Amino acid sequence: MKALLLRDLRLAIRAGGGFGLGLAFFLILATLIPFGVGPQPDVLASIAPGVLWVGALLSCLLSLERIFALDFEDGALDLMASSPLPLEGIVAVKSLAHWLTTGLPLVVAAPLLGLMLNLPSQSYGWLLMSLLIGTPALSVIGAFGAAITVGLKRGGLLISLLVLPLYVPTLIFGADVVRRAGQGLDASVPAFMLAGLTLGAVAIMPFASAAALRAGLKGS
Amino acid sequence: MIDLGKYAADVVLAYCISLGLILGLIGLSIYRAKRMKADLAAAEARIEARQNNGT
Amino acid sequence: MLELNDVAVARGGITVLEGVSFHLAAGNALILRGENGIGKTTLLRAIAGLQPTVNGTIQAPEESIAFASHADGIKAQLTVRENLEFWAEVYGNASSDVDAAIQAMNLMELTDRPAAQMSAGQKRRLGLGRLLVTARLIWVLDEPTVSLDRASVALFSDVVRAHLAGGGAALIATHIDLGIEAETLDLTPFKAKADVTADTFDGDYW
Amino acid sequence: MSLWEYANPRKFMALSGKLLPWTAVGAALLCCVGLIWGFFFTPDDFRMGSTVKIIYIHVPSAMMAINVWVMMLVTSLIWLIRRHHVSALAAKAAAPIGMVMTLVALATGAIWGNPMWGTYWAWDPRLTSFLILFLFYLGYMALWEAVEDKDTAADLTSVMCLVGSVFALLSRYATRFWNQGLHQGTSVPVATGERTVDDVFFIPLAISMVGFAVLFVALVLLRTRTEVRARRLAVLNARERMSA
Repeated sequence: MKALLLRDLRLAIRAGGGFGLGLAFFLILATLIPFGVGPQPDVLASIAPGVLWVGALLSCLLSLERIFALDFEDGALDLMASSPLPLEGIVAVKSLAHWLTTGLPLVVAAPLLGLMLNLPSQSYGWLLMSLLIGTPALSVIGAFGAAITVGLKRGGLLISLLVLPLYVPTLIFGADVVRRAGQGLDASVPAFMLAGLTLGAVAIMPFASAAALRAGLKGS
Repeated sequence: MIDLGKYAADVVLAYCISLGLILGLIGLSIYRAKRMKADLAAAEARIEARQNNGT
Repeated sequence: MLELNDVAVARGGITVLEGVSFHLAAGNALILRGENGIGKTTLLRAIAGLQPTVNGTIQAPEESIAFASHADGIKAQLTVRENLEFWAEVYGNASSDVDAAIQAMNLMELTDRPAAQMSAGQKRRLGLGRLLVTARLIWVLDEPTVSLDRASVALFSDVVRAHLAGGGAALIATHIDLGIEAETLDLTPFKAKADVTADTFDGDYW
Repeated sequence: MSLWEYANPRKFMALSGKLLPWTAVGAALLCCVGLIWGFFFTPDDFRMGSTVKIIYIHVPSAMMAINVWVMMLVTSLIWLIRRHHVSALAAKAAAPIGMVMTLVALATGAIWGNPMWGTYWAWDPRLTSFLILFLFYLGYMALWEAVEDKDTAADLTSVMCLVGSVFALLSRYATRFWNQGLHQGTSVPVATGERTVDDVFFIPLAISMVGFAVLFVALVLLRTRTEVRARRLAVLNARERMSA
């Protein structure tokens, strides 16, 4: 299991495409918004939480397909499925690798982009915390979408249609934490909801993803 | 006919859209059913014909 | 060692092979023959556990099958040694096996070269090296000698012979004569007849 | 185990062949009676005026939108556990019906809301959950089309349906948390039983609700029969190609 994680991380770093892609997209999105919405600080401040969270979510979405597609094409997925590693374990490790290479960089970059979007100063802590708690759920749910669409033609298009509705609860609670913090309200309630959601997703989704992979590999 | 008051337009619009969608669904389902039945019959006829002179 | 009786496999919902039965004892190999598309790959995937069978049973000792298909699962960005070490760890074997595998498939001078810069033949040898690293008794190989030159085929045959001598078994789907003394099984008689195939959907249909 | 007998395609086709005419006629009758009675013979509401008449389509379609997904959930579970093809095909047949019902519920909800709330679309928890349900239906149907091998498609869509149901429920409560609702209380709270709608409106409403349910049964039977035939056709064609 550890070997798979190290291998995936090494591949992501060597290939370089991995987390760079997600991060670049997040940066571009955050810079585009003011062009569209206008530079007035108060307008930006009010939409900053939503923009940052939606940006993080879409950046995650972008790199989901790579989780299984590369291993599927060169047959490694078949070999791993017939190896002693349980499929659920493989999916969990791959989601963790995706989180480390894509989720974490987003969490680090978010405050900088928050500055650009004139995010209220007291909500930076909450922003970091909510993203830290929320992005693992995005990776695990996203891995499920990737597992379902592995090997399908036009899988990329399908992944967004399948996964985005699943992201709604995480987005609602995540953005709400930052918005309430900005308005000086108590943000602990949505934060706990977000944490509960993530823990639930991390516990359950690998099994659903493994079932989907098993079905997918069987068909090919 | 009955007087629908000032919201007549909304009510009629709602009914038209809904009935339109539902009848469309029904029509599509019936059309698809008929075509599939015909295609299947044709395929089976082909199989039948091939089996009689084939084997 | 490996026991199949009355196995039927399906591809895309249609049964392609049925009534396949054979026994593969330790120490010998079985070559599967049959024209393309008859279902060799489907059968091998079923034996490797990647695919359920339509009916019939496949008995093999637990955790004893190593599968290798056309796509050999080699990561282009990783070097030969990193690829083999990864698979060694996945199968829970020490890295000493890695050196043995590199020796056996004479990849010594390639160990630190990323797989991307290797020829198809060398990559194939690395794929077969992976088999050695799994230390599994039953090798299930799908066209293992594709894109191998004469010398490499001979090398591969020696490796298989050594594996058989060591008490292992090999089930190989190939068209090339590997020079290994092994029975051959032609799958043509097991081809599912066109009009009576037991497609699980169709069987109880009409 | 008599119930599972009907999962066998041949028996299902025989049974559904007999049932279909009755359910179709029943559905037509009930819907006509319910809608016509509700549309022509009920007074206007003192506050909402004649827009209350939209209730006869909005409530039944909203109810069906949710029930169809529950039906798909059950059939998906049956497919995953007992591998009955008809059950998976029934789920595939039901999806478009559910999607149309959700669409109707959204359209009538928006139009009905317009005079009251001043806008066609209000980000109200209930309307938003229906929008999310609509997206789930789209994803489900798109997944069926995207997979070539129908057995794999049945597996993938069943897993998708299970996961989708969990997240639909989560979204239901998340949206309520996220924005206080403009939607009025449930007009026919089946759970609590008391009615916020007085009798003169309730009877035609009940009839149309039953009418929509029977309409769904008729449609899903028709569409499942088509799916069974389509699957049989695909098998025949594949076999022809194989033996040619």
